[in-house]
Amino acid sequence: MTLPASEGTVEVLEALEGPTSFNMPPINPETQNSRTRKALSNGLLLVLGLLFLAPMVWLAFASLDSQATWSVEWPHFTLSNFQTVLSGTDLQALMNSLILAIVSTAIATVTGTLAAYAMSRRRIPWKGPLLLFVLFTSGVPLTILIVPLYQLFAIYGWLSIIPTAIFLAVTSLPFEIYLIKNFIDAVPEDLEEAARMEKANTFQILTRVVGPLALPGIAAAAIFGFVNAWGSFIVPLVLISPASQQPAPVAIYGFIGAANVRYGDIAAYSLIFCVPVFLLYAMSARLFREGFVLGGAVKG
Amino acid sequence: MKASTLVDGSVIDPSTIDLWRTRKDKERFQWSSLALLTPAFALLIILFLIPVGYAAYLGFTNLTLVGPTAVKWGYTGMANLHRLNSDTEFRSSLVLSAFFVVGSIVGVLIFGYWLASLLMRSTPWVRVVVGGVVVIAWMMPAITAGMTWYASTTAGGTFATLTGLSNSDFLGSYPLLVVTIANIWSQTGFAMLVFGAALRNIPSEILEAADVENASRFQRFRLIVLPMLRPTMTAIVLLVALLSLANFSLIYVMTQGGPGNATNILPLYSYQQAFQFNNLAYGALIGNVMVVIAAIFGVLYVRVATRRSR
Amino acid sequence: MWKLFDGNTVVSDLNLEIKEGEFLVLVGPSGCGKTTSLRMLAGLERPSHGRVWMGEKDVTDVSTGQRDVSMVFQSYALYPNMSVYKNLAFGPKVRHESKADLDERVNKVADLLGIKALLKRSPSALSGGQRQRVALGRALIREPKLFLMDEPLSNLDAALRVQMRAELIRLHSRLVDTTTVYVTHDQVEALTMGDRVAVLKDGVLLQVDSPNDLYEFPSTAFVGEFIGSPKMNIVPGTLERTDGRAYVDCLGVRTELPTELAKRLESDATNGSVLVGIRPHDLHAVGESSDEGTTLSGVIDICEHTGTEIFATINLGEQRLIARLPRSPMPVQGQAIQFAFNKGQLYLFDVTTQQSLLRRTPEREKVSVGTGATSLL
Amino acid sequence: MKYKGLSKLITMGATLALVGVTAGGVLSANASSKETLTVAYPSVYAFDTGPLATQWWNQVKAGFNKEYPNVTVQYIPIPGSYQDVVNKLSLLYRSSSTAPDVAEMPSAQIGLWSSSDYLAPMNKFLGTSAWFKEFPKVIQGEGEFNGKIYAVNVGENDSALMYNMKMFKKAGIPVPWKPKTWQDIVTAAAKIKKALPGVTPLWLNAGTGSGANGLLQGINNFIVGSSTPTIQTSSGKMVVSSPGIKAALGFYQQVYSKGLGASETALFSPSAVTAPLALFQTGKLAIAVGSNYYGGNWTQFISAPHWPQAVQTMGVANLPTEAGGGLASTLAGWDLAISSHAPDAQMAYNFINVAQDPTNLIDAANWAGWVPPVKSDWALPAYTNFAPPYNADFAKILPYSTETPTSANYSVWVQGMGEATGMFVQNPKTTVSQALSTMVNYVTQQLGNNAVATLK
Repeated sequence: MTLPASEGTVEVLEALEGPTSFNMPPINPETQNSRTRKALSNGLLLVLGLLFLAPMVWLAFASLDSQATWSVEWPHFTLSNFQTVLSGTDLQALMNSLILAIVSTAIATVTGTLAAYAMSRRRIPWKGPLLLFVLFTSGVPLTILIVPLYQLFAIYGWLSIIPTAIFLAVTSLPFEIYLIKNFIDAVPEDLEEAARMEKANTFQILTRVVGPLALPGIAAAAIFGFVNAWGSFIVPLVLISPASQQPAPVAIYGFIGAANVRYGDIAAYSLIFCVPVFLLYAMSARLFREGFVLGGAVKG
Repeated sequence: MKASTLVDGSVIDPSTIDLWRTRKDKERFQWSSLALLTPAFALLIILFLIPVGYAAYLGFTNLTLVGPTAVKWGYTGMANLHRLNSDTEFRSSLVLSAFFVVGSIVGVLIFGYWLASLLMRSTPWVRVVVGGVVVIAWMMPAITAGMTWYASTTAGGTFATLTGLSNSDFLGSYPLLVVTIANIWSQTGFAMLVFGAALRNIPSEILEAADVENASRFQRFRLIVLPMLRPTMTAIVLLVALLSLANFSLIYVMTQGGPGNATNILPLYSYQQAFQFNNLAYGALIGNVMVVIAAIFGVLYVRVATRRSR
Repeated sequence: MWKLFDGNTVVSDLNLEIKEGEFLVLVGPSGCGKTTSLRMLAGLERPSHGRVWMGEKDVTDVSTGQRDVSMVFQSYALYPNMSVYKNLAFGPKVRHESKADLDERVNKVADLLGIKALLKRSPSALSGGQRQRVALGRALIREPKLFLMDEPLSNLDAALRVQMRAELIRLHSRLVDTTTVYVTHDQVEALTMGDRVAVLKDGVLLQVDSPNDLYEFPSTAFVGEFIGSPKMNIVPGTLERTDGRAYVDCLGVRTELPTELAKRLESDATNGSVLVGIRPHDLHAVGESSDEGTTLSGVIDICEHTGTEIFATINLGEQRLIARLPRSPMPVQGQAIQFAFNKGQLYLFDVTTQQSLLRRTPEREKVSVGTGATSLL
Repeated sequence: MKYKGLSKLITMGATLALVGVTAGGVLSANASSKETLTVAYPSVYAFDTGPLATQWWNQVKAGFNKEYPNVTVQYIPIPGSYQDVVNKLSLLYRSSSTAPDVAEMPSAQIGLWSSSDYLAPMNKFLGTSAWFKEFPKVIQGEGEFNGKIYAVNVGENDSALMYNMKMFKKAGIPVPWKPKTWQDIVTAAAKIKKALPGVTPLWLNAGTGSGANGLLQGINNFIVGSSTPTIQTSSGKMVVSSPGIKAALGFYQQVYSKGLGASETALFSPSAVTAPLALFQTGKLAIAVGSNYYGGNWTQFISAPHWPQAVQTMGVANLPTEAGGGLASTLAGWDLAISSHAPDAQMAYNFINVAQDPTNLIDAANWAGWVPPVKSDWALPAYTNFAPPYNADFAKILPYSTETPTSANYSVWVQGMGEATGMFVQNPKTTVSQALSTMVNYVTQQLGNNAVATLK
């Protein structure tokens, strides 16, 4: 079967360059009309923002409540929830999550960048079908893979944190390849040719020219990979044997005992759990805002 | 006369070309490409393709998680397919999935576009704060998002309190709607960012040109903005569809597919069959169906995409 | 040398010898394959047929990095993530050349191009001309044997372009051993800069000559039209040769060609239809020249003022001609005018092949064109 | 078949690989000629809290190593909730290389795992065991399949009515409360509703959210007390309809149509089963079909939540049977079993033997909220004084309890029954026949006609 032109696919996916430009420049010069429109936009936005914020209220309240329940109540103020979850095995679980997410992100981003570069720049037979295959794999539900994976992992004695991190890397790989490819596509080929004329090898081109220029895309892909690994629950639960290597999402289940549910701890832990992800975003936000640093590469 | 052929330029005697064994000169395949692709594809094949293939095979066996057929299992042909064909629970699960996926797509598109277009003409601090909140919602791990939404939508939860109906249990009364909204909530941030980038790429002159022609706001949106956003929308639709179709964690945390089977969309039904009812094979078959649906979605998507580029 | 893209010939049968140390300009309208030819020289693209030689060496299969070639891209292709200094030092660094004198080399090149003050800036903070210089510097620091430039001035404004043109010529004259191949679509640039100019059209090399010969002896009607501004008027005519004499009938006038010109007629230039080329500079209002018998009359349609001269489009029945007119009396639109052409300065081309029907003056050697050439590049 | 041979080969290779990979522990153990015993247990689910689980298992390990110093016990704690524990254990058993020598498992899974040949029979060891003889018949039979015993219990849960005596007095119901029939329960709840508005009269688990536990501490108690107490026939068919099931659904219909039950939110939450603990303490609940662990959880030791006034407030009443006067309760617990792949079954049994030590057993009962399976422990102060009077009360019920079915099909039955009972909560106007047909249709659909039975 000849799959229809991948060209279209690629073009459409170029729209995924989204995160490059979190900066939205002001449109028109200020006019009376645009000022009222701005006020209206601001108002509407704040309302929408509140709606998006509303579900998070429980997290904040319950985490500070010594008698937290599912319902939102003004908290009986305490910090003990945070103290509890930031000690012992729960802290260890957070560390495990970090290891899991960092290893997974590193593997997915590095291998994804290499593959994306080849997909973007090189002549590869069946490139279109290959790209489509990569895309479809991202739609496979992980739950059906549990048994085959467990067998595979058990056979080779991989039931521990690092092999699991590698598997999680694979789950985010398809999307990462796509995202990074679209960014590399946008780097002018001239730059690479100039480097090639200078005798630069592929590795040098990747690390010094294409890599730095596609960095916003690579960062966006890395964040995707990080969130994917950081939040996964079933995969580590099934694939990691030693309890001491279990990550934070599994630890959250520790707060739901047979007899009681520690809502306050859950909320506090969930809040802490969101911090690294948010920090990562905040750190790379500048990168996104700068967008492509291609200014100066071309034209006068 | 050679000279004249040359001057004529465009006309080249085909026989001469054949003599020189002309080929379309494509860039040649470089072996280093293989080195670049190998790490990613080796991982994909070993850890993804092989398990997926194995799972696909399992769909046609009688393997169970426990019990005698957990050990002595084998190929059972079309038996599971026959069962699937008459499984009303599966059918209702398909319908639930369709509602969940379509609802999520519509919601994400509307809110994503709305937010992105509002953000473009708002003051910086509002942009940072509201954009930040929406992005945090997007980045929140499913398990946390699920718990947050569970807490917010049960009786006594944030929404019940906000609406003054503190005893109403939105999640219990409209479970499918609530999990769909939760899913929209957790995916809008992505769409907002992508739409933002696309909107920024629409040259303002085009909009101004429309202004000059005195187009109404709606006309402007329908005739100018919408067609230009079509590729962006196609991309968002595909990704939201794929991510929603395979969404397990959020609903599992919120309702575990309940109450009853009210939110038992395909990934949950697959899990329920495989792990709660121990029917690994049947669960795998449902997973196969999902892969097929994802593939159909993908092909349709490529169709749309290529039609556009023509 | 052939280059095919999906079955469309971009460059065909390009046979060109470039001499060491010369400044060769490839010129032609856009899409004529000049950039592709340059990229094949650079090794960025592979010819589908034919070989590329550098000196005694066949470099067809030598990768671009190994060719000792530098190139200035039309877009400049400056690395936006690096400062000017780093852009200049990039090549030596990736080639692991000695670091000891790197600083010195960068400074020397920067000095040469007058960009020393910009070394710490990022490309995005530079003006077009400055970027152009950095791109030049980056190519220069390699001290290449072959220097390739792909329309480097096309992104600059008019004034800057003239200035940079002069600078490039000066630079080339200082780099004695370096061969430069320069691509442009601007014939003025080609004529002012090139030691030799090669004209391409639709992937075919039409003529390689010194700028002067190119102007004087265009080998085809196209070259005649393309070189020179405003372009040559081409009108249909008839050639009549009787015992050593030749007559041309065009624009309703029958003229006998001067002997000098008639002698140059190719042997296969037979009686019948021809294309007659008249440069605007050879058309003038009557009274301006002593030439006789070629007086024509027409109506001035449009006047283009270039400052020193006026070029007028003259309607002559169905024909429109461009002529150079004196500033006084100031021609005006709608004015009837009597004018004439220098019959000694006519160009004659074959109607079907478009080839020139005139031989060069004997003292000049004919530069071969087409497959007949012996030396390969 | 071809692939079987292949998989065997792979498994063999895998075992070799595993030996290599898990080098750390295994090799060093071999070097000093030490034996390793792997033991899997739920790290947060079975015990009241995670730390208590750790403490108890370390205590067992210490006791075991005192007797067998040359054996290294390697624990495999399994996190997550009931379903996660069962799934993970199933997966561990799937591969002989990862199957734990000893595992703690819910009693409902024993039949499934023994029928998969995952478990080793223990009969040859139990002959000499003093404690096993002390097990009530019903508990001895819990681990028995095809005449062989595959698992031994370490703690049981049973059910009874818990009620707030103070509220009963306010509502004018004599205390101690001794309901004779199901109707008595409805009557008492109705009185509470009238006298104490704002208080939930009766907690009766319903819906699918709380899974098998919700039935165990819900409708199953009524089915086993009915005229047709069978849930699974001797031939293994699931009973989808019977006079007993109809009667039990009728009881649900009464409770929820009269508004005597708890709210949908509370009942459908994943933590519904344990919700009464806090509701009783905060005075928002009058009666619950509850379990033996309530008392222990209110102690200061467990504090889930700590409720010192529980003893003065909460009473226990037996669940009556349908016919009246009798005593009905379901039974489910946690058991220890030996893997059929265990290289040294004797040593695995030795470990279980240490775990069955009275001190360990009573500590487990207290910390996990169980009734110890050994009759002689029931009167020991260490047990009764932990949560008086509840521990003693629930121990008395144990011999009369009925065990939960254990088969793969039971989980489907649970889902169907959960849906049926949930219907009354979602729509109080639901009729018994509507709920029953939901149940019948769902279970029949899932299992096929041959696997279900209707009793007349």
